[in-house]
Amino acid sequence: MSPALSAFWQEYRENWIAVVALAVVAIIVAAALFAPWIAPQDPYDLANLELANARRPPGFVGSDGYVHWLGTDAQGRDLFSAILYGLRISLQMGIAAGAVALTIGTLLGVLAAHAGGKVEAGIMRLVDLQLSFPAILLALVLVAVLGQGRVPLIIALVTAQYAYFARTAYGAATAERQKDYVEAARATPLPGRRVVFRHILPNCLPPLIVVGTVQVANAIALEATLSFLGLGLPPTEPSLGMLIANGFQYMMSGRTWISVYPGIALIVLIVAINVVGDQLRDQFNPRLRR
Amino acid sequence: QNLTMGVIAGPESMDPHYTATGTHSEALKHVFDTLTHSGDRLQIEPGLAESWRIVNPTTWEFRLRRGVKFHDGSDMTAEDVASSIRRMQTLSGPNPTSIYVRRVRETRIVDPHTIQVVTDGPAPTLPNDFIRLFVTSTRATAGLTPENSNEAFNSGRVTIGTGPYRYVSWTPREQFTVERNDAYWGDRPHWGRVVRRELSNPAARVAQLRTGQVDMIVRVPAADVQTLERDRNISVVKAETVYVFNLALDQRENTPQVTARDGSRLAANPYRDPRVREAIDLAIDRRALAEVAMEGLGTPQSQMVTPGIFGYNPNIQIPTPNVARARQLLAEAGYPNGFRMVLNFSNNRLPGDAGVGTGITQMLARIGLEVQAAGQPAAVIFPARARGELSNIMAGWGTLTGEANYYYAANAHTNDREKRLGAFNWTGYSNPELDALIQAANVELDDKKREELLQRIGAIYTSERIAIPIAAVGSAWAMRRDRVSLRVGRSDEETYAWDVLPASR
Amino acid sequence: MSAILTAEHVTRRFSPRVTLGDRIAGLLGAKVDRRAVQAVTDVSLQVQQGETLGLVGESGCGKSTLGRMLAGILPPSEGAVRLSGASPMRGKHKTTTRIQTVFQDPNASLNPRIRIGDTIAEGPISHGLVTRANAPAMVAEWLSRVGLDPAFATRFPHQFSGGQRQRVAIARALAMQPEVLVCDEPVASLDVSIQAQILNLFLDLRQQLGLTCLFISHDLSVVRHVSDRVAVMYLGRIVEMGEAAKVYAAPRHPYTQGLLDSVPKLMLGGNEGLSFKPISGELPSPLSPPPGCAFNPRCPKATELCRRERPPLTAREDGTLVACHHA
Amino acid sequence: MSALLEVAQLRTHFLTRAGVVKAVEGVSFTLERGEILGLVGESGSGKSVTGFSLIGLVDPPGRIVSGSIRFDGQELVGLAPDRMRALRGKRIAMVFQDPAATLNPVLTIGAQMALAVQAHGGGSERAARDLAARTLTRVGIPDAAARLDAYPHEFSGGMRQRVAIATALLHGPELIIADEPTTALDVSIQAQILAEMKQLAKQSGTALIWISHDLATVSSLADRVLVMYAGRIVESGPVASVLRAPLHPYTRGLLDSLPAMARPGEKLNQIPGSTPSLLSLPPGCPFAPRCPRATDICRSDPPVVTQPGRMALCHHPLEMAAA
Amino acid sequence: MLGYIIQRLLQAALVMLAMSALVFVGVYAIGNPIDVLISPDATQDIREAAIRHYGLDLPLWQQYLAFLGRLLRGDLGTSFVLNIPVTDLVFSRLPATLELALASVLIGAFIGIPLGVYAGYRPESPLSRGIMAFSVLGFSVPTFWIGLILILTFAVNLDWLPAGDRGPTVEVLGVGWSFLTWEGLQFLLLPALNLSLFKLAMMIRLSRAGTREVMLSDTVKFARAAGLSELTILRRHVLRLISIPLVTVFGLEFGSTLAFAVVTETIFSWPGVGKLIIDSITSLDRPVMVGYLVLVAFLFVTINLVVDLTYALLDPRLRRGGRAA
Ligand SMILES: Nc1ncnc2c1ncn2[C@@H]1O[C@H](COP(=O)(O)OP(=O)(O)OP(=O)(O)O)[C@@H](O)[C@H]1O
Ligand SMILES: Nc1ncnc2c1ncn2[C@@H]1O[C@H](COP(=O)(O)OP(=O)(O)OP(=O)(O)O)[C@@H](O)[C@H]1O
Ligand SMILES: [Mg+2]
Ligand SMILES: [Mg+2]
Repeated sequence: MSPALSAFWQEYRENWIAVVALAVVAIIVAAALFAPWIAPQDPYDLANLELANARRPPGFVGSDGYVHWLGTDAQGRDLFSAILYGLRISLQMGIAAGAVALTIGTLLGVLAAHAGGKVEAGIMRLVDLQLSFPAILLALVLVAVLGQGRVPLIIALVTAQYAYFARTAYGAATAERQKDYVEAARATPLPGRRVVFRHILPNCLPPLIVVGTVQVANAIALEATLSFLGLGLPPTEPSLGMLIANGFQYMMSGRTWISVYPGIALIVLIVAINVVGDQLRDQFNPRLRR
Repeated sequence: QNLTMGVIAGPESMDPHYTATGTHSEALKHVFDTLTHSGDRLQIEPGLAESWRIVNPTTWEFRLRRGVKFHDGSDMTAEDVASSIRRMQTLSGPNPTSIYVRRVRETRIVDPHTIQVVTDGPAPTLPNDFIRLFVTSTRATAGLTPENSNEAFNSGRVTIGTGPYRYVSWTPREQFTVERNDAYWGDRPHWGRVVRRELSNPAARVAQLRTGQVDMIVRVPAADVQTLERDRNISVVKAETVYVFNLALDQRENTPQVTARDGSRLAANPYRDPRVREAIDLAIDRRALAEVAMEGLGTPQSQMVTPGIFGYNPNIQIPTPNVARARQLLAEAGYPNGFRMVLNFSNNRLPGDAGVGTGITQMLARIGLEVQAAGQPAAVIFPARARGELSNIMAGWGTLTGEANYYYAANAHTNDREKRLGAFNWTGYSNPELDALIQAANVELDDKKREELLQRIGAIYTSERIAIPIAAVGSAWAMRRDRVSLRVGRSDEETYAWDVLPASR
Repeated sequence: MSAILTAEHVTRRFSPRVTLGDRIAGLLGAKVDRRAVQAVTDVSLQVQQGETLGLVGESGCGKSTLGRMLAGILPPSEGAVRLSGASPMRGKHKTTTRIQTVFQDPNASLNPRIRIGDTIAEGPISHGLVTRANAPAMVAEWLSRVGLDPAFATRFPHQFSGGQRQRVAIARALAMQPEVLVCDEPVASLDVSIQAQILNLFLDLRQQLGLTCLFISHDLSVVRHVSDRVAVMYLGRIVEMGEAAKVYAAPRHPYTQGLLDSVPKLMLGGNEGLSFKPISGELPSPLSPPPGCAFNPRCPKATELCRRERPPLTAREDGTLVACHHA
Repeated sequence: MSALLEVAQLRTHFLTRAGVVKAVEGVSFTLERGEILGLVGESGSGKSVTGFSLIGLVDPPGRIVSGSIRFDGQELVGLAPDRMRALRGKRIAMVFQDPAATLNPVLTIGAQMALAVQAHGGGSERAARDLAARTLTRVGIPDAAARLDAYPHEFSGGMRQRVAIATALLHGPELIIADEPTTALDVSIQAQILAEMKQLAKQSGTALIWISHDLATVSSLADRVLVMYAGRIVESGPVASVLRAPLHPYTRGLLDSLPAMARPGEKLNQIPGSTPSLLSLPPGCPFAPRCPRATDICRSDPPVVTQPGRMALCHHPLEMAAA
Repeated sequence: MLGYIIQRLLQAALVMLAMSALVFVGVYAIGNPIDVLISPDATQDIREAAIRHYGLDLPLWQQYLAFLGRLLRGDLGTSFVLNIPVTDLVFSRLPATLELALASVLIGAFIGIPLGVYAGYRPESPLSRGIMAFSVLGFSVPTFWIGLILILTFAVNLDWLPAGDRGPTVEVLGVGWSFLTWEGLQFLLLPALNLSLFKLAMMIRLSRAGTREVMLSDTVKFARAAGLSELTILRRHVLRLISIPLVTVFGLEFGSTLAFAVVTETIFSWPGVGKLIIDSITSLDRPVMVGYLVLVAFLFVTINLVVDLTYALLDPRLRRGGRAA
């Protein structure tokens, strides 16, 4: 570990809540990665599911002999397994959408800041429009147009989110652009591409990383909301949001576990990611350094 | 006394002739009366027409009830019926009510209380169609054009019917309020004022019933039926409806959403092989779907019409699921390893559709098919079906006229625009023998013979597995026990204020 | 002696962006502020081979803007800049490498995420002045020439003090093998002790490499120390230009006089009375410079003529150029 | 009469992640009423921290570790926060370096000054604004009453610094700490403000601590000067004698670095090296590594004060030149 | 200033144009609304007649041009499903949504800002940590989920508040408002709370971050040096300074509030535009979808404009055109 990184970690370690959150994220990511080995049941193997086991309360012993510690859902899926696999999908969607949005948004923002003039005005108006326009409506229309599935969903999430990155990148890049080192690079002169990618871009990353963590969490939550509105992934490969949405209809009738456990998993995940993001934000903020 | 109902939707206008949507006519039946009525089990009963008869193969004669008055005090006469038919023929909406008078060629007023309807051929089901022939006042609607009539109705100015209630107010997608018409010709309804509140979200309906904001709700979500039944303050009425979940399979040469397991194209559309269709049928455990996926609010079915419907064939058996046999059939058909398919179903159209869809997905997986479930909103899936982009669809169908040919003529007949038949047959299924039977039933005026024809059609339909019927959808109403009770749950799910009684103490 | 760098009547305006909306509002009769900042107005000068021209003036008078135009970073609105007879830019982009710049703030002018060795090598590699393989050797040489340990090449800027960073910035500029060096207040943010080190380094290198320099500063004593000639700017124009010794010894323009008088002198004999005399008033806004001589509102010698007519920059008998009616 | 301010062995440290930054390490001095004291030194030598320590506004990771600050006989170290607050602005005032950052950009000048007036129970809004206007006039802002409704951005840098100075003068404090108030300004404006400050201090008998790194400024303004290096006062005395004949090699070095002290184009007498990190000072004299006169003792033992009256913290002070 | 406003309005027009084109193409791609709406016993002729009647058989660009033509005359078209002009439909429901959104934003501001300022002022105190933990929760939990929990707890189980619907309204200026009566307020409370949780979290975080930065600034230091009390500094200096970023985000967030109202309105049967748009999406009621989105785009642009003007009001540095006095 480089000294800078280790100093960073020293500082991070001082906030025990953030450490716990990081551990939680790590555990969840590990659990999601290794879901096929941890989960007692493969919830995607449809042939494996027994409708007769549907909606059983926690602790129920299924016909196939295993104990459903968190109960089963409306398809007879073991909820614990379903949550593990759901986390996997939610994380996948969140990270994929976050990464694509980060790339697109950063490029746009930096391009706008670098190019200036009409390009800048055009891109930033688009971004403003997008920011002011409700993400969820946009996602709604998009999913409806593009149909169901991971790719359309990611496209919708990216469309809903890239603007945040673009704005952040733009802000950071305009700040960087004015710094002397950029002018120095231009004065050398270095080619424009090099100025952007070697000089401006790396210096815009810290705020983008922070926005990135928060946006991954947001993407996961947005995906859950879309699922709730019936526009999520196929029901046989449920994300956490889908599990919650599916269980939602049983809340009134007291079979709350179907929705509550995935809900708790979702909240823990998002809260943990946000706490980590908060800590990073504080650490990246030079004004709060000591 | 007031009654507040939590309903799903409707009306969509104050003009009864604007749209043929079910909830729309359900709501407006309070204000406007229809020529014929349909009973709890969709049997045809007299309405504004006291009686009717066939004058000749293309002419029906309806005798109108005497002394019926519009809310403005004027008499209802044959002229009003004739002008209503004219309105229905000319008005156009997204779902035009002209479908109910499509057979009508002309009307002849015999006397103020007798009207003859000449059809474009023998039309045995005309009285069924007239269940939704709302009678508006000629005088009030005089001078209205298609452009301004909606506004006139929505303002209440011409919202004048002969129904048991009068119009009071309507806010679109919010609530519709009517008050009792004391001059109604039939039984005097109990409630002085009825408010229909639109609560499209099921959880919201249940919550508002539990807090007492509404007296009763319709279409209780299956998930909540048991809980509400256990609630001492609430009583629940259940009924079987005419909606049947079914799985329709594409019969065209090439079908878009089916491939081999490795994703390569198949030589032929497997659904065209009767063995594949049988295998799919045998894979489906209807009982489990009805009991678990539909939480008991369903009854296994193996024909497209429910027992109360004219043309129901009592001899058709419900198959017993048999996974081994299904796998064998698939192997015989040349798919020992199954194939890959998408299973499409609606996920917001009818209660339980998503559950049944995913349930079937599981069952098909068990016979070795690789199935990807695609539950989508009706707004997405139905247009896709109409464009022919689907290989199958699991959705509900309701024979709302109470007569089986309503279904077969539109879905089982070859799509033939000349004959105006098979408009909804998107699978490309075509069977000349069946077509002949359907055409015959369409013009057979003798009920006995027609029923026989329909039963034969039903038998062929089921054995051909043009679509695989799965279960009839049940419906439930829930109400505050201390305030109201429901006489009976109708099989078309329509809920009228006059069927709701004050709680018996 | 020949002029290596010349500016011919260069002017630089910064105009506010006028949007379509503004134009429509203008048509509707609304007042739209379209005044441009005249940062530099009609400046002509020549820098001779091997000499150092100092540029002084108050903040905002256009020193940096002029410097950037001369360095080929900023295109002039009017007039032309020539480096050995050719324009240093094509369109809006600098093309020449023969003129390099050292900036004011060494904290800001080095990219915090790039090792200083790479910072120095980047330009020469990019312009083929050195091969990638030879770059480390070149970096090491330049580091030692500016008085830094060549082993520092792999460090990041934050691991250096301000003075060391400015040395790196100088090494970066010189590694491009320029003929002309533009120094925009290179010591303004440094402590006196460090400033002395950098000035010494600058004097050494200038001599060793035979550099031609444009040295910008608001610190009169620093400019005096390094320059052969000085140009005094006021509100975008040069008001006096000539040999440093002459200008400092006998300033002609009242502004130059006032400027020199307002600097506190080191008083070694106790502080009876003030060692300086402030110029009254403040710098006018470059958005609306006063008519006539721009200095007239603050000038003790101003007359009606000064308020009416702008004095041209004319040569005096000893070769000094002065723009004043009364000097 | 005792001195207005007596600072003894003041130590202010910052407990940072990297370690303890001993920004002020054993500073002692006294200040008479009406006296102008110059505090000079290179960047990071602890001048500002000393100033903030006096007024009790050291930023969080920092705190006064030990020592005493007696203001008019009252001990300020450890004083209750609200009593300290009552002193600030009223009897001790402070002016900062960057006038653009000190004023609140979204409040009018009048509102900000009125808040400062009312912070010490200053009666009605009207009275507060009157006082503000009068004080602004004193610092040379023409048409002050009308300009109370202006926002800071409508003022030039020099005007803004005048507003800050006026705010400090509102209650007629006995001590003003001015932390490089002219560094951010142009020479011509700096000269105006310097002249005015000197005049105001003399007129009202206010004591002034003038923090600066510019020896020339201090030489023409201050009565006495303190030279700081690495958190310590290395030399002090009347300004004329200190500058004419410095005792400490550091002071000498600073003077010799000035271009004004050399002939144009000649090499300057630079001090080698750079200021040490306050995190890990060498044992002995902190200036030793850069000092031309350093001997072994300088590198091992901390220096002690030599020559009281004209004090210098040095093992080998320069000879007092014949004066 | 005028030029600025005109520029913004031009942009607004562009935005609305883009929006409508997008939605038009989008809805066109989903499919023919008649296929969703029509009764299954319709014949081919009737289906085609209906399609023709709505001009749905024309090429997309012709339909779009016709729409634009109507738009220029201020006509957003008529709902397929309800046969009511879209403008009437939207405007009759907009007040409900605006009231809800505004209520939630106000709750967010009035509770969130003080909490956030406190948390920023004393970042290390346990209470501040608690506030921040809460804000992360508010950030993370999906709206629909909280909505149902609120209903279950406060309406169904405790029976304190109604489970949904808007309740009685009082007509002022021809529009019904809930907040004017006690009963109306009871109906408003839960949905507004539901919708505000996100804002609340946002406000807390923003004001905390802002306060932390401002507290370290020279401005605050100078105010302290002038002897101002901490409370005065917080109230007069800090609040004013942080209000500038707050207002921006406030405006942006007001947009997303309107959007998330879709979810809240669905759950609480709140008769606002959100429910309208969901209904129209499920029935592919294109005129309503397009009209709504165009109106919403307009609304957003207006809000943003207002925000920018407020911004200029709060930050004197941004005021252009000089001061009158
Ligand atoms: N990019 C720009 N856009 C608009 N105005 C500018 C720009 N750059 C400089 N100016 C204006 O031009 C004028 C001259 O600026 P310049 O930076 O050249 O002054 P300077 O003499 O270098 O001042 P300083 O000593 O503060 O560096 C100033 O009024 C400044 O506000
Ligand atoms: N908030 C802080 N946290 C950590 N260290 C600090 C802080 N403030 C000041 N210091 C350290 O205290 C030392 C003295 O700083 P101070 O600001 O007093 O220097 P100065 O003499 O005023 O310098 P300048 O001329 O640059 O203003 C420096 O080394 C600085 O790094
Ligand atoms: Mg400059
Ligand atoms: Mg300082």
